[in-house]
Amino acid sequence: MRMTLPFLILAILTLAGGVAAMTLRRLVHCALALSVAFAGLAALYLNLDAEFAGLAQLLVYVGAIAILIVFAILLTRGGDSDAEKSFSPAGIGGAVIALAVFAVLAWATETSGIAHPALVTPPPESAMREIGLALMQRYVLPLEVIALMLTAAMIGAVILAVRERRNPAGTESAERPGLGA
Amino acid sequence: MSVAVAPAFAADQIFVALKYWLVLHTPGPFQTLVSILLTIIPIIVVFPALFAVTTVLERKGLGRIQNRYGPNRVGPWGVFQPLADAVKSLTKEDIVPRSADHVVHYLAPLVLVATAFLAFAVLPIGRNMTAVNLDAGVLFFFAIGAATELAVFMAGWSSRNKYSLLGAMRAIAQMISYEIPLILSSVAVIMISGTLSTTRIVDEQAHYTGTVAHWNVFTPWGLAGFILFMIAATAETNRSPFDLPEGESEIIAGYFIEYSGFKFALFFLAEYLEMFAVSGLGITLFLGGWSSPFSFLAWIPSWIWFFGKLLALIVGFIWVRGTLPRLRMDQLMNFAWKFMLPMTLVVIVSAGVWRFLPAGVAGSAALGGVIRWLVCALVVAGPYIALARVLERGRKIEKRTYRYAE
Amino acid sequence: MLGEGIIQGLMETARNFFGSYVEKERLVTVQFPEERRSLPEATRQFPFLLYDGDDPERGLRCVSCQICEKECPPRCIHIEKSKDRKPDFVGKQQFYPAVFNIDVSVCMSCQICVEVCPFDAIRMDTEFELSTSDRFGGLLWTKRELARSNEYYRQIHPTEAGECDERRAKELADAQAKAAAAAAAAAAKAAQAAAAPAAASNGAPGSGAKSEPAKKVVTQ
Amino acid sequence: MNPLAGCLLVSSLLFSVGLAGALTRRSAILVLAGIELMLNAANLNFIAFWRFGPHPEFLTGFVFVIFSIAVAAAEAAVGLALIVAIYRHAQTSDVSEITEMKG
Repeated sequence: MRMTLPFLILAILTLAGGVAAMTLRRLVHCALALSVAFAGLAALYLNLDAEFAGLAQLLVYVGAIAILIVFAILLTRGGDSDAEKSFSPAGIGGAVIALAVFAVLAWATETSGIAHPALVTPPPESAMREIGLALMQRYVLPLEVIALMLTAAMIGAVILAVRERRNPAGTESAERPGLGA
Repeated sequence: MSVAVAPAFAADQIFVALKYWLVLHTPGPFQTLVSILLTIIPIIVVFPALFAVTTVLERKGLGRIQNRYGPNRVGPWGVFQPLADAVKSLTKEDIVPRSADHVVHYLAPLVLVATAFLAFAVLPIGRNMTAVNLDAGVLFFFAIGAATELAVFMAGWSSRNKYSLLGAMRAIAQMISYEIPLILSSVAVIMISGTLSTTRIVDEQAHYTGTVAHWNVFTPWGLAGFILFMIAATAETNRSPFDLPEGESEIIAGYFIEYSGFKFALFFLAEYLEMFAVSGLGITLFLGGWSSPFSFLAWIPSWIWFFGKLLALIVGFIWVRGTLPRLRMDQLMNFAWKFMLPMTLVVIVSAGVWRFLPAGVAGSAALGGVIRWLVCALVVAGPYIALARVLERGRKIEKRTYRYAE
Repeated sequence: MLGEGIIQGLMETARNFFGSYVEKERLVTVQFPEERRSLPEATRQFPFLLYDGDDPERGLRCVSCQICEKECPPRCIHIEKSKDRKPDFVGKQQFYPAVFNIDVSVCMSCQICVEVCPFDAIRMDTEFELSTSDRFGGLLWTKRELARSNEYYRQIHPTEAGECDERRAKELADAQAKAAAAAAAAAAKAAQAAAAPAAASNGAPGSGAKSEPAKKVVTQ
Repeated sequence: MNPLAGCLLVSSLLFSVGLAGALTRRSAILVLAGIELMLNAANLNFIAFWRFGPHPEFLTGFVFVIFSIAVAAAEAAVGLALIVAIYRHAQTSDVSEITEMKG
């Protein structure tokens, strides 16, 4: 079994989205490119027979996190300014580090011996029923913990984002930062 | 009996049979392609055609509700009005603002229409007539629906217009707020059906006790859930009375203010397609999809049932649009979080009660059914009345008197 | 009860919906080109020029005083005075407009030209179907296109036209009386040589002052 | 190269892109976006190992991804709220200009 054409197209789409998200000048463009990368990843999951994970990825990342990032950009006035210059010494350093990390990872993949044997795995049974049962029986404790954590995160985000009313000099405006959260 | 059933079944499956016949008569290498095209093209043709019909229905219906005639010039009774509209929007100049972000401005309507069309993939529009029978169909629908928010933002932001950005922000805030009751009210159905597949949800409802079908809307939680679902769907598709994102009197046309010509038509199309899709999901979840309500009506082809129900819901949308005035932003948010969310949670509880109450008591199935129905109705109605009391406290509605006018 | 008002509203609109098919009285609109509502008498669209008699050239009331041209807020009136004179309805020699153009695409229907005109020469029309395929020439109306007969004026604004006609008839009568008086005075003068010139000179300003406020009241 | 190696390669590329972005971009929001990309790259690895691993029926990698998505959602919400709060305090979301930590 070899890499298929859909996989290649999706991989290129995802990577292009990721690269664009990290290199474009306008922050809103970055956010949109980021959502392309997220959507490409969701499609990759679907390509790998992980239906539920792919749709959850689409729902959470494209539907919520991308929107959240866009809201944050607009709330921090990033939407209308060309924020930064393209190249700096720190930028080159970061790129070199990232390249080194990639080289190590690729080398590890290549030498680990999992890259070359032909895999003959039938698509695993990922029916909704199995996932539901797994979540409700085997992984019920992590699920509860996640629920608790999400509640805590939501309350925390609201508390962080709500405007402090104490200082009288604080500017009163119509925008509500907690809207997206 | 079989003689009577056979032609009915043939009419029911006519499109399925036609597709198989066409695929069988194509040369081997193209069979997959033809099969895919034969699944996609009907969706791309039928629903925009329905959009054309709906626009003229809506304009005539609104006209009659306001004691006017409505369009009646193009063709007999104005039925060719959509044709004239199409010609107009196709021949109009496409204006892009100079300061707009051209790429994003161009992509936004395409993304919106594409996602709107994708949602139809999982809707069973007839027996054996689901484009893609996904195991997680309902989840797919909501995941695709989430992507429309981004398209709306793209349109609003790229136009470089304060009204369009305001409209987009309003639209996103509203869509996120109402997505929660929309999903939670479908969760009740998913709990009872035990599946996320739209096809199987419809199959579950296509059984009959006596002559009455097992539609979810016939149960107390289903009825309440259906009403909540449709309210949330109205808000989700930005239709009146929740049309704040495009409130003409406030922000002119909202996020698509800077679009003209064909792109404007695309926004219009996408809006109606979303309305059809979410109505289709409502039909699938609560109104038994393509099944008939009574077993003696089962001879009517399933796709006629689906489109009949769809038209009925569209008429409902138009009726509501002609009746209710637009909400204010704070009223909209209060309604979502103080009324819709608690009520959908109550509906889920009621569905749970329904699941675990026995359908028959002491050998009498009818008595048990009635008791179960009443108990579940009480579970929904009690909190509703209490919530209504709380929300209406200190609010007296009286006729306004004018001191100087009249 | 929450939601009760919504049900009531839905019932009301349903009643409208079905009622509009049954009762014609419910319908608030008419099918325009075929069916027309009669316009109210106070309707006004754009100005026109009045003429007396049959000949729009000779009977034109306008004396080319150019008050309307000066008063027009959007300056849509263009007048060129004639070199020669012609007699007006009382027989007095007056100028007439050689050119009188109104650009209706600029006109804002304010009716100020009507109010300032001392000669009852310009009035507002009720015609509103003015579409043209030529937006420059087609909407620039010349003297000939603007001229309407007094009969037409009586038809579209009967009350106003009646008052106007009455006033003009009175003016004409005054002028004739004055002319008669002047003739009598001349005759008397011829008879009595230079005995009483004061009687004739007192009468003329008096009649002019009387007719002026009356006109103001009507045109407002 | 088999599909598993392909997934790993894509994932490591995505991770490097995210890392480069998080290291070089100065906007705090984009740093967060880079971290999200790295998280997603890890998720892709989990899915790939679940899909081509020896025991897919236990759904271990799969469930891990679902939990990871939930955690990422919480992380994004809190992180962006923090950025908005910092912006309100310092009038900038540029990480190289936020140099002092006083209450």
